[in-house]
Amino acid sequence: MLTISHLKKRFGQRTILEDIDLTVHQGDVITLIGPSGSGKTTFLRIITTLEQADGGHIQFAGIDKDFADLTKRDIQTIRRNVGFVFQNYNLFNNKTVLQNVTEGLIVAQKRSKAAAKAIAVSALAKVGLADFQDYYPSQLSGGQAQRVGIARAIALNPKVIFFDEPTSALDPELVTDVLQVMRQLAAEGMTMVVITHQMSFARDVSNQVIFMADGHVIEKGQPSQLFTTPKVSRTKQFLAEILATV
Amino acid sequence: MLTISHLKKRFGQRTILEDIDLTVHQGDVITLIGPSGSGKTTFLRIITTLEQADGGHIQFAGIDKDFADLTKRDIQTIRRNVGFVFQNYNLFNNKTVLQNVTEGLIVAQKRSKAAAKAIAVSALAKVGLADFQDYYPSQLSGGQAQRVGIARAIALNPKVIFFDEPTSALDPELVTDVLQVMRQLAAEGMTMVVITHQMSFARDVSNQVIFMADGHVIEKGQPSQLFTTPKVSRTKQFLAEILATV
Amino acid sequence: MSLDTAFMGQVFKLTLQGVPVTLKIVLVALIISLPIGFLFALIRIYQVKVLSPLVRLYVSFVRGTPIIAQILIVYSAFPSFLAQFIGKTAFNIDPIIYAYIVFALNSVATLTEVFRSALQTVDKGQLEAGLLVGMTPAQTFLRVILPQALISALPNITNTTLYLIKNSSLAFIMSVKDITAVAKTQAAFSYNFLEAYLVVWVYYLVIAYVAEFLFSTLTHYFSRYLVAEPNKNWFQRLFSFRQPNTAVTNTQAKRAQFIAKEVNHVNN
Amino acid sequence: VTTVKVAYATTNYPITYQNSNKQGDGYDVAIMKAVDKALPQYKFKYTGTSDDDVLIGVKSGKYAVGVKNIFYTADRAKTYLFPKNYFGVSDSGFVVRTKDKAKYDSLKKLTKNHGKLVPIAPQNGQYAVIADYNKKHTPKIKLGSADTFVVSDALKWVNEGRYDAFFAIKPMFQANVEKKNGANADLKGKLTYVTLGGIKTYPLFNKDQKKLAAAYDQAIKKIIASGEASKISKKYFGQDNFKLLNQKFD
Amino acid sequence: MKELSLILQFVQQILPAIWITLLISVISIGIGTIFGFLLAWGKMSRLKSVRWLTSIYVSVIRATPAIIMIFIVYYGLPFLFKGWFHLNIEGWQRMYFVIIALTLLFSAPVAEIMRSAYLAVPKGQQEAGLLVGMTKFQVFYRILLPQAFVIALPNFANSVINLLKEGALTFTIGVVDMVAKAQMIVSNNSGGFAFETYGALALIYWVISLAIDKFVSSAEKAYRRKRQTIDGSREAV
Ligand SMILES: Nc1ncnc2c1ncn2[C@@H]1O[C@H](COP(=O)(O)OP(=O)(O)OP(=O)(O)O)[C@@H](O)[C@H]1O
Ligand SMILES: Nc1ncnc2c1ncn2[C@@H]1O[C@H](COP(=O)(O)OP(=O)(O)OP(=O)(O)O)[C@@H](O)[C@H]1O
Ligand SMILES: [Mg+2]
Ligand SMILES: [Mg+2]
Repeated sequence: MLTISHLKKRFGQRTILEDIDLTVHQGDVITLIGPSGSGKTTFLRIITTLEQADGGHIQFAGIDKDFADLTKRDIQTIRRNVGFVFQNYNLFNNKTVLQNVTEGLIVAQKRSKAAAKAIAVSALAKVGLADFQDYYPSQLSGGQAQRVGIARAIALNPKVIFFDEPTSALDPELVTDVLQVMRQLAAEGMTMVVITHQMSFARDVSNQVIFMADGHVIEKGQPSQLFTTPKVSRTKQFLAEILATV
Repeated sequence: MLTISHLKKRFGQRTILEDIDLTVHQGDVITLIGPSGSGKTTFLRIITTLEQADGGHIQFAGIDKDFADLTKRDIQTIRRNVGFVFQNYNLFNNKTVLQNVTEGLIVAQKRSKAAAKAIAVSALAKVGLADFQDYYPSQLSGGQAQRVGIARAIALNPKVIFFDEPTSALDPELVTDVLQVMRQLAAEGMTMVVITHQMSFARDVSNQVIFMADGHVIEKGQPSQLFTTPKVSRTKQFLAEILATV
Repeated sequence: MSLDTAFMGQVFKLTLQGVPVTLKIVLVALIISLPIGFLFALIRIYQVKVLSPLVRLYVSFVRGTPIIAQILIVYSAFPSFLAQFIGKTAFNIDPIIYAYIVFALNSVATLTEVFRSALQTVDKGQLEAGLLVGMTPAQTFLRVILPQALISALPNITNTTLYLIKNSSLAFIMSVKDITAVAKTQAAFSYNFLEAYLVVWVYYLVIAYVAEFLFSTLTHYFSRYLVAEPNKNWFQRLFSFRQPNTAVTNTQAKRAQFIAKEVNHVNN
Repeated sequence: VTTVKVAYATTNYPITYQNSNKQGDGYDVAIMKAVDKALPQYKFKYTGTSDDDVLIGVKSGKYAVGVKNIFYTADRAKTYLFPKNYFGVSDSGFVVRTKDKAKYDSLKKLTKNHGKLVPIAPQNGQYAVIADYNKKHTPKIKLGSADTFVVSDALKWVNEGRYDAFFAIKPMFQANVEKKNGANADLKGKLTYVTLGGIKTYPLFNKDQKKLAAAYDQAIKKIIASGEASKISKKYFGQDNFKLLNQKFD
Repeated sequence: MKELSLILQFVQQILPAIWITLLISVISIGIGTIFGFLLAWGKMSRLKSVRWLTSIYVSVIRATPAIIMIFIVYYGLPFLFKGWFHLNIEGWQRMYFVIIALTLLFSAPVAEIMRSAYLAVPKGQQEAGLLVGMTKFQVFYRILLPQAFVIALPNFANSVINLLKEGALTFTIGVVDMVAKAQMIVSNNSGGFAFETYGALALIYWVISLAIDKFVSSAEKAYRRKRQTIDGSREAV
């Protein structure tokens, strides 16, 4: 459904991503793990067109082109078919919870206000925030804000949702709620690509784990395999470090 | 060395802290844990005079008074005898790493520039940042920034250092460095009061754990006792939740 | 020295007819210059090729030169130039049109700078989030970025507007009869200029106060999402003096925190 | 000896202005200097400033006397003390296109032929002259006002037909159009100045300066009678404006 | 060509007056900044009465046209001084009155600029300063001010350029700055060559404001170098 190949990215002189491939099938839940600075965020930002690639190919939503050849139209198509949940939520500060969710439906998808509202209400109910429609983002706790971010993404009914460390800005207590929502989404068959440091989530929910370091995919595999018997020593070392800080 | 009793704090109508007591002895490492919004931050901010109390008594650095009776002079005395490490570092943006550390020494403690620099250099060496003297805060990673925050606090040689979730703004990989520095400080006999969600730190390093919820101290005790056999069900529940999210 | 109060009363009444003219100049100049200033600010921020240096040149020139020199170009020279093409009809253009042009040109320059600094206070994430719910950049700017930028822009827009109100008296050079013009004309017969100026002052104070009030109401409107403070009605606000807005400080601190985090993020 | 503060406007060349030595100069100033000489009990001290400040300053008493090519009106006499005797004459007239000279060479003809008059700054004397004419005559001249503006533009405007007549003083026309290096020397021949007549000009006294005004009245009479004033007029205006008073102003 | 040489000639004539313009501006900006600073402080005061007074002051001054301000100061001030202090200041050089008027005019918008800049500095900076033992003033002076300064800079530059151009005010009471000089040149040419004269004036002002722009943008850049990442040093980290 989504295939990326030979993706390359440089910032100035530094190569951040080198020849990365990714294949996502319908219903996949893929987790990306790796040390800070390994290029995970940049990777997702390129797929979702927030950042330009320096080379590579994308196959998605009827598009089958090199990144360099993407037209404005293609870019718009990609944007309309992905959802993105940001690490620091990025809710529209000047819109209420409800408006945050309906905004894309009304403006981008040209739905009627009533239809948009119906969709938004059910999306908010799904993340347990039916009662918060008229709150502004500044009045929400981190966990609530992130769940609104998720509702905003799922309301658009995208082909795939990308999550960039959706829980890392949250107090530990609030993490549970958000993970709970994500688990449920996965169970419902939503296609997801998730950057996370929550190994429990990677282990329990995803069907593929990709370990990145220094702009390369070092190892990928099923979680049961990768967590218990990593093949590469770099992976082993990383997992040990993560587990030590609990 | 530091005794707080019957501390009370209201924000508007809401009571945030209700009759809190705390005794800190020389060399203690006390960890404060508890759910979000339970008043931990507010508690530390009151002790360090960043916030005003609505009642209670403090005994510290020769002062033995109700909070209401603190004079400007007392407040200054308290401030000069505590160190504080902020959750989001709060390094002086317009000063280099070295200047961040020497600032208090020169301006508040009236040391000579040379003396201040010598102290600062050794404090920075202690946190492993001897080579970063001339960097500005924006050029540091989170873990480095937080270690500068710690160096800034210890350079002042305070009677006690307060930490407000010193690692919660950090990526997991960076947490290790900061905790390492804190462990070392504890080992050297520094008196510390630490709000944290890192149960491993609370368990391994502190000699007393205080569990707060809803503005009350629910339970306190040695970590070995509190983590393994909590007496109150609220504590049990909290610990279970925290451990589940790993 | 005693003031001729009878004269002041008379001028006060007559000057009323200058009020709509002054207001027209201010409003038209603002209506033209606000969107253009916003656009120019975007051009500067995104360093659009060719246009960006042009905007920069424009701003420095217009901001840096006395208005009188600009009037000389627009009002004295331009119609004569125009007349070479369209004949004498060029001279029948209502001079207030030239006033609109001069003051709009001026405000565009200041507002470009105002918006430029204000836009930079909005988190980049807001734009990205807008794009990734499928909105076009233009839609995102209009619906998400602008309303947020306005909060920090409005105090400076207020400053600009107050300058504009005061400077609009220069329109009299172009024979436009604004408040100052009417008062000065009255004073010319009796040479009671001091009285005339005092009357003018009262008008400016009132107009400026109304402007300040409107802008502070707008500020409150656009920052409603920042605070959960009890809403004051318009009457309460009319007679209250703005308090130090700690709520704004807190959100700004929060935002700074995010930015700091992000910067560190990039650093790692 | 009493020191008297005399204010003059610095931008009314050649009537009141500041010369290259930064001293007050011009016809009005020269006359006041002659008056000063004739009055040993007074010593005049000159201050150059803006038109506005001359008027407000004299009214408030900051300056005792002000000069800036001032014409008499009844309204002004309520606020200020006008002396009995004038001290100069202003050669006022229209600048018109040479080819249309016949159509606009008097106030009456201007109205009759629907000529457009360049707007006048209300604080200038000419404004009151036209306003006064309009009070007494119909049909009226369309009198537009605008803040002090630039003469050479007005000349261009008349030449282009944007306006038909420009109410001005003769020395201005001479300096700009007739002089060899004048700013608008290119319009020489195309434009013509027609004198409408002479208007009396006065110094303006603060209301409390009755004694000074009386002393002035004595002195000025002699200065005019002796022909000294005519000489000064020739120096600054290139002609004896006092002769214009024999001519009817219309 | 002829025009160009005329403009240059006028530049030469106007230029000596630049010292008056600069002298007046620099002093007014200096004092006005301090004054604006106190006002900003007053507007954030805990005392309602102080807030109230400063707000009224700022509102009134911001709405006062330059010409009215100069008359109030020039005619009103001696009056007040005589009444209150029995001091005759009528003999003061007119320059002093210009400076007072400009200082007042400058202080009000600057107060607003400073207030908003101050509020934009994160609160944590102050708290961190207090907890290394600095007094409130020390924290303000050493930590908050330098940071607020950079935030305020672009808007501050706006106000400075506006002040420089307030020549109309200066000239109203006969102090000859560049604008006044230009007007007098036009007058002494019987109104001729206005285009060239004001062109020369505009040119001089443009150069000054370009210099100010340059200063502002290099100050911003220097600060950005501190605040944000230097690409080279990122590698080092
Ligand atoms: N706009 C940019 N300009 C220059 N370098 C950048 C930029 N964005 C990211 N980088 C660099 O690219 C590298 C990868 O960054 P990225 O944010 O993708 O890492 P990450 O794996 O998401 O790390 P983290 O776990 O900390 O979020 C880092 O070294 C970073 O410094
Ligand atoms: N300035 C303030 N005004 C009003 N209420 C406040 C203020 N600061 C804190 N509170 C409230 O006081 C309560 C305690 O906050 P505090 O920050 O002390 O909690 P905490 O235990 O540190 O939580 P966390 O783990 O999220 O940091 C919260 O409900 C918060 O909303
Ligand atoms: Mg990342
Ligand atoms: Mg806290």
